[in-house]
Amino acid sequence: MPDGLPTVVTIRCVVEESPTVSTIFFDTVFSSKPGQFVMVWVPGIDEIPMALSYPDAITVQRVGDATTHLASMKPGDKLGIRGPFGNGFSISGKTLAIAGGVGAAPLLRVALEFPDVDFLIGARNEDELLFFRILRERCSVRVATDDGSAGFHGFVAGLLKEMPVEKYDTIVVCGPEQMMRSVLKELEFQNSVHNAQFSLHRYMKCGIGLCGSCCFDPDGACVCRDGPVFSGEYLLQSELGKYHRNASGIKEF
Amino acid sequence: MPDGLPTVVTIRCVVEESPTVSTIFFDTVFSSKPGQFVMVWVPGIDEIPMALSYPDAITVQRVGDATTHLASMKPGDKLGIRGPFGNGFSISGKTLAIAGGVGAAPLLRVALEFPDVDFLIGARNEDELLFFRILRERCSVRVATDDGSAGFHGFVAGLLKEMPVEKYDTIVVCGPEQMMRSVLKELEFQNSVHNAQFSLHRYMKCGIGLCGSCCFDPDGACVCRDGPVFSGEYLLQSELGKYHRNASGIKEF
Amino acid sequence: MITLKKSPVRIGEVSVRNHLILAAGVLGTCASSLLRMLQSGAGAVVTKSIGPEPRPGHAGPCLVVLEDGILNAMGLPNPSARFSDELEKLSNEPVIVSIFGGNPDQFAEVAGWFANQAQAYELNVSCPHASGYGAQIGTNPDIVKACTEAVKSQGKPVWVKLTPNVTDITAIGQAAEDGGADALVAINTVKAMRISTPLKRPVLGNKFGGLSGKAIFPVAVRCVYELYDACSIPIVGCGGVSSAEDVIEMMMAGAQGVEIGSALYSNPDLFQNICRDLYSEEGYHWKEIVGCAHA
Amino acid sequence: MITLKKSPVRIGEVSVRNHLILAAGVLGTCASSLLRMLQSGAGAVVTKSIGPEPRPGHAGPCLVVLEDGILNAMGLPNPSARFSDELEKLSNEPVIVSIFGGNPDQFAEVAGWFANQAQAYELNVSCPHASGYGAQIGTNPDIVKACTEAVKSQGKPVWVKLTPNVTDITAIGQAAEDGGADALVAINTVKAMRISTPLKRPVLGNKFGGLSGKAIFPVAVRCVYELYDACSIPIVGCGGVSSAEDVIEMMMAGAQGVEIGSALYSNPDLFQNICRDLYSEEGYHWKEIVGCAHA
Ligand SMILES: Cc1cc2nc3c(=O)[nH]c(=O)nc-3n(C[C@H](O)[C@H](O)[C@H](O)COP(=O)(O)OP(=O)(O)OC[C@H]3O[C@@H](n4cnc5c(N)ncnc54)[C@H](O)[C@@H]3O)c2cc1C
Ligand SMILES: Cc1cc2nc3c(=O)[nH]c(=O)nc-3n(C[C@H](O)[C@H](O)[C@H](O)COP(=O)(O)OP(=O)(O)OC[C@H]3O[C@@H](n4cnc5c(N)ncnc54)[C@H](O)[C@@H]3O)c2cc1C
Ligand SMILES: Cc1cc2nc3c(=O)[nH]c(=O)nc-3n(C[C@H](O)[C@H](O)[C@H](O)COP(=O)(O)O)c2cc1C
Ligand SMILES: Cc1cc2nc3c(=O)[nH]c(=O)nc-3n(C[C@H](O)[C@H](O)[C@H](O)COP(=O)(O)O)c2cc1C
Ligand code: FES
Ligand code: FES
Repeated sequence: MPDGLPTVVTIRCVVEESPTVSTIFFDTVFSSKPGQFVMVWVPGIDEIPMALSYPDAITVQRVGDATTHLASMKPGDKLGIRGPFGNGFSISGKTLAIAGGVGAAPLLRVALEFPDVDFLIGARNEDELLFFRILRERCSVRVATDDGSAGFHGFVAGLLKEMPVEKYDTIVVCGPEQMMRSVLKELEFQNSVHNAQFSLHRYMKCGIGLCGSCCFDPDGACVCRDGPVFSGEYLLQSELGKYHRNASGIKEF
Repeated sequence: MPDGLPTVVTIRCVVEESPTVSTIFFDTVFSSKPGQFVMVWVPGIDEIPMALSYPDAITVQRVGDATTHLASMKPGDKLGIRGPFGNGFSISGKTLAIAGGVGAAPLLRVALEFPDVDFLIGARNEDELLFFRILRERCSVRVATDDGSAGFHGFVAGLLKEMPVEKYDTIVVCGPEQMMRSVLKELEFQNSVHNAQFSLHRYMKCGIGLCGSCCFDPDGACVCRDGPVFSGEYLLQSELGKYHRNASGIKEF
Repeated sequence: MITLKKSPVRIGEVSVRNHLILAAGVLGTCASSLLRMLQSGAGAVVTKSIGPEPRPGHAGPCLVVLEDGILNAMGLPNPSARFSDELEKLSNEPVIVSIFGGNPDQFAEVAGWFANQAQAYELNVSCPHASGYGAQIGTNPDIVKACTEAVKSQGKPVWVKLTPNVTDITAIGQAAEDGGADALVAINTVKAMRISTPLKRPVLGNKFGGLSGKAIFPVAVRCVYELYDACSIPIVGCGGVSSAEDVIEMMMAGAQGVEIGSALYSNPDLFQNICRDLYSEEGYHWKEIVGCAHA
Repeated sequence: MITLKKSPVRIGEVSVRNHLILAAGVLGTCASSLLRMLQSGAGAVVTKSIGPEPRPGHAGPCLVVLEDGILNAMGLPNPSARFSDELEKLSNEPVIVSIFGGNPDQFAEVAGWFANQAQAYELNVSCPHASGYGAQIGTNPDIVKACTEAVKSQGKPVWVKLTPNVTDITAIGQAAEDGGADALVAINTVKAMRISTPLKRPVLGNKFGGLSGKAIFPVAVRCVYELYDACSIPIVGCGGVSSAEDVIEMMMAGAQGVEIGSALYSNPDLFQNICRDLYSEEGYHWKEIVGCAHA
């Protein structure tokens, strides 16, 4: 395509990762860093932000209209892709990846593309554990489930309590807002916030830092452009886990 | 300036070359080939095509509104310049330059910038001879005047009759339409048309090959873009010396 | 890329050789340059707009090249009736004569001069920088209808070229359709201005001019899309087309063909190049593409 | 390059810190992002347009970046009355609240919510892609006048932001002036569309959108120039401004200041950068520049 119109990709295959999550592979590889995201246009429905879980795939949790349509698409169907956008993770040295739910999507590539990674995955239950088999081949994986059906019984932040967090040069985190808040707290407690990077979710419309729908307090950073990855230190004084703004820009707590 | 708006130049000095012709020097050098031209915007009046007689100057004959205004401008005054446009001359080897009247303007640089050039200048009378002193320093110059007040008495094409034209690798010509037609005829007679290049004048508005006001028969070449320099061979079958189109596009014979 | 199968094309009652037409006013004053465009691949050509009197056009500068477009105010220079001499050389070629006038009678008069030479007329009721003509007429639906009727009565196909500089282009399109137009051409240039800051004055001799080229392509696509919904005669897309992709996009918006002007500046062989990219054996039939983005 | 002397500036009854203002709808939904723009050098900021009800905006895609511009149809997402919580954090800052409504009463109602927080109101009668609002109102001089009067009666400066998608922008400018406007802002986006050819459908969720950025700068300069001739209240130029040269050009056309939106995409530090280039000790007084291209 000339200029910045969405790149149209054809779906090659759809892999069910869990009862609510599928990975959708395209016929196009996007040169990108782990942690970068794309705006995925589901024709006739909407356009939504999604991490690239592989350079040629997204991993989608069904939560509403667009994600449900996405998950029901078939090989040969077409999507529009804008991006990759955002900054992505900066990874060096011994790395700990901490994923909650579909937050595993941007972190999978960290394990696949970097040499020295340990992985913590949290999920509601064993069925919802994402990428467990793939990760197990690549690195040491520890698991937490809310209902105890696999691994540690409890939240993933709980796992951290018993771990030597200070030995990691880089800690990358993605998951639900409250999970990230607890991890942030725990890392602060263990004096490891300075090594931590969190990938945030905020309501996004443009993806390029213009429309202001993803702006983040206190300093008005654009999660789409200045993020979605922010340092733990930056987040300590932020709105993370306290509130976010919805599509209208109204704060939700 | 961003994009293609006219470059604004300040006049450094104005040199009177003859009673009707002045050279106007700018504070800006335009990287260009001899034979290329610029569109000169005389603010509030009009924009007209002019050869670059030096990389930083034009040589203007007063014939109407814009040229008269131009000639009356003073150091410090400003002009807008679009271009350089057009193809310019391709010069190699022993070169003969044949100028009639203000047609000397694009040819002066041939003498100044190339090593092995002989020059013929034609003018109405001695006073109207252009660049004679400068040229004399650089190359062998022969002169023809309509009234015989200097050099050969007659048209510059007449001078050619007595010259060994075949010894030149390149022959470049610029002058009034009828003069160029006679030179073309004479060169054809002497079997030297294949070495000759003529710089043409046609009514020009855009200078870039879009508006069509300078189009040239039989093949619709744009004098502004495909020219203004054309080969003698190309011109043999052309409208040269027969007719041209005025500002409205009406043929004048 | 989506391609088209090459097949005979008729647009707005005119047989054209392919979907690409030279836009009015670009290399359109001489038979020789019009022929050159046909030889280099144009499917048809529209002439410079011809009016009731010869005009030398506005004082210069008449045109400046911008980063992403062209700004011009030629001022409708034209040889008037004498243009029929030029057209003598183009008999049997797909030539559409662009005409303008200040009222329906003038339109009819000018059209009459070319009765034996034009395959069709294109009414310029859309030039944004000639007082008394063009858009000054083309913003009034009643006058557009009357001018269309006046020319249409001469029995040849009439295309009406619209200005985007109106609140509602569909009202003008419908007026042309009501007047009997065989096709709508959208769009003429977008009214615009640039100023030379060092000279502290507008850069065009006429101050105001019309913007063409890439910058206006999204405006042209929008106008074609709106007209396709509102009118039922064929539409010819014009404005910023510079590639085969652009042609397909215009056609999906609803155009049966396109006119191309400014892009010839960057590439004088554009018609040829677009033809090469646009047509293929395996291509779609054009009817499958025209308007398909309205589904 | 022509530069300006830095001096206190008042535009349309609002004290601004310099001639550069953040345009409505760009990074304008949070106090924090507005503050960030002020800190990075904006002389004032206009908020996202606020309307009578919260709106989530159109389905996506809402925005695509083109080679020479931005095409958007956000659909006026806004938190409505709740926005006054955000503005709490911006007291004493030069904040202009952009508002929209479907009729004069709604304009007045929305304005009322921000009576203690707005330095001025900017009336969005110009957004080209929200049905019942924006340009659907702003193309009718009588409604524009009535909306202006309704807000003006609240005793604060009122700026009216105009759409270029009209036959005659000066008629709308004059209506705003008649309604008591303190300044005109020209222009909002130009109505446009792009189609995704592989998907055979318009690329925006809303199909139609507005073109902004470099592509529309010549259109914006033209509108400012026309308004300067036709109206006597101050004008704020908007549309494609991306450099100090552009600011000077807008001012020469007749603008007392400019608003900047799309260009922040290529350069988030643009305000700072333009300030550095635009102001100098030896610069002109802005009064010498504003409108000087009309001489
Ligand atoms: C940078 C980033 C990366 C993401 N990566 C992934 C991923 O890899 N996998 C995944 O499953 N999900 C990811 N998400 C979340 C995903 O974008 C939302 O789940 C999706 O937009 C929901 O759309 P919907 O129409 O299905 O649901 P809706 O019914 O529209 O909304 C459900 C909830 O999703 C959120 N949401 C809706 N639209 C948006 C939007 N435009 N921007 C942000 N949030 C929205 C809202 O909180 C909303 O309440 C990511 C979000 C961001 C910001
Ligand atoms: C490529 C080129 C290079 C030229 N170089 C020189 C030069 O170096 N020195 C010089 O003195 N003259 C040069 N001329 C001719 C010069 O452009 C005209 O003399 C000038 O345009 C006259 O303008 P005016 O307003 O003074 O006269 P007007 O009264 O407008 O016209 C006088 C005559 O000049 C010609 N003319 C007018 N406007 C134009 C135009 N836009 N384009 C072409 N011809 C026009 C017409 O034949 C007209 O009859 C050149 C022309 C061309 C095409
Ligand atoms: C130099 C120039 C001259 C033009 N002259 C005319 C004209 O005489 N009549 C007309 O209807 N349109 C005229 N136009 C407008 C074009 O035909 C076309 O509508 C416009 O340029 C948009 O198409 P483009 O972007 O492909 O150039 C002219 C445009 C240019 C650039
Ligand atoms: C993403 C985006 C959102 C916009 N939202 C609004 C808005 O809410 N209200 C408004 O009056 N204009 C809005 N506009 C228009 C801009 O304020 C501005 O008029 C236009 O973009 C032209 O300026 P620019 O080229 O500097 O961006 C928006 C523009 C963009 C790109
Ligand atoms: S999504 Fe528009 S600024 Fe981030
Ligand atoms: S001057 Fe316009 S085509 Fe040559």
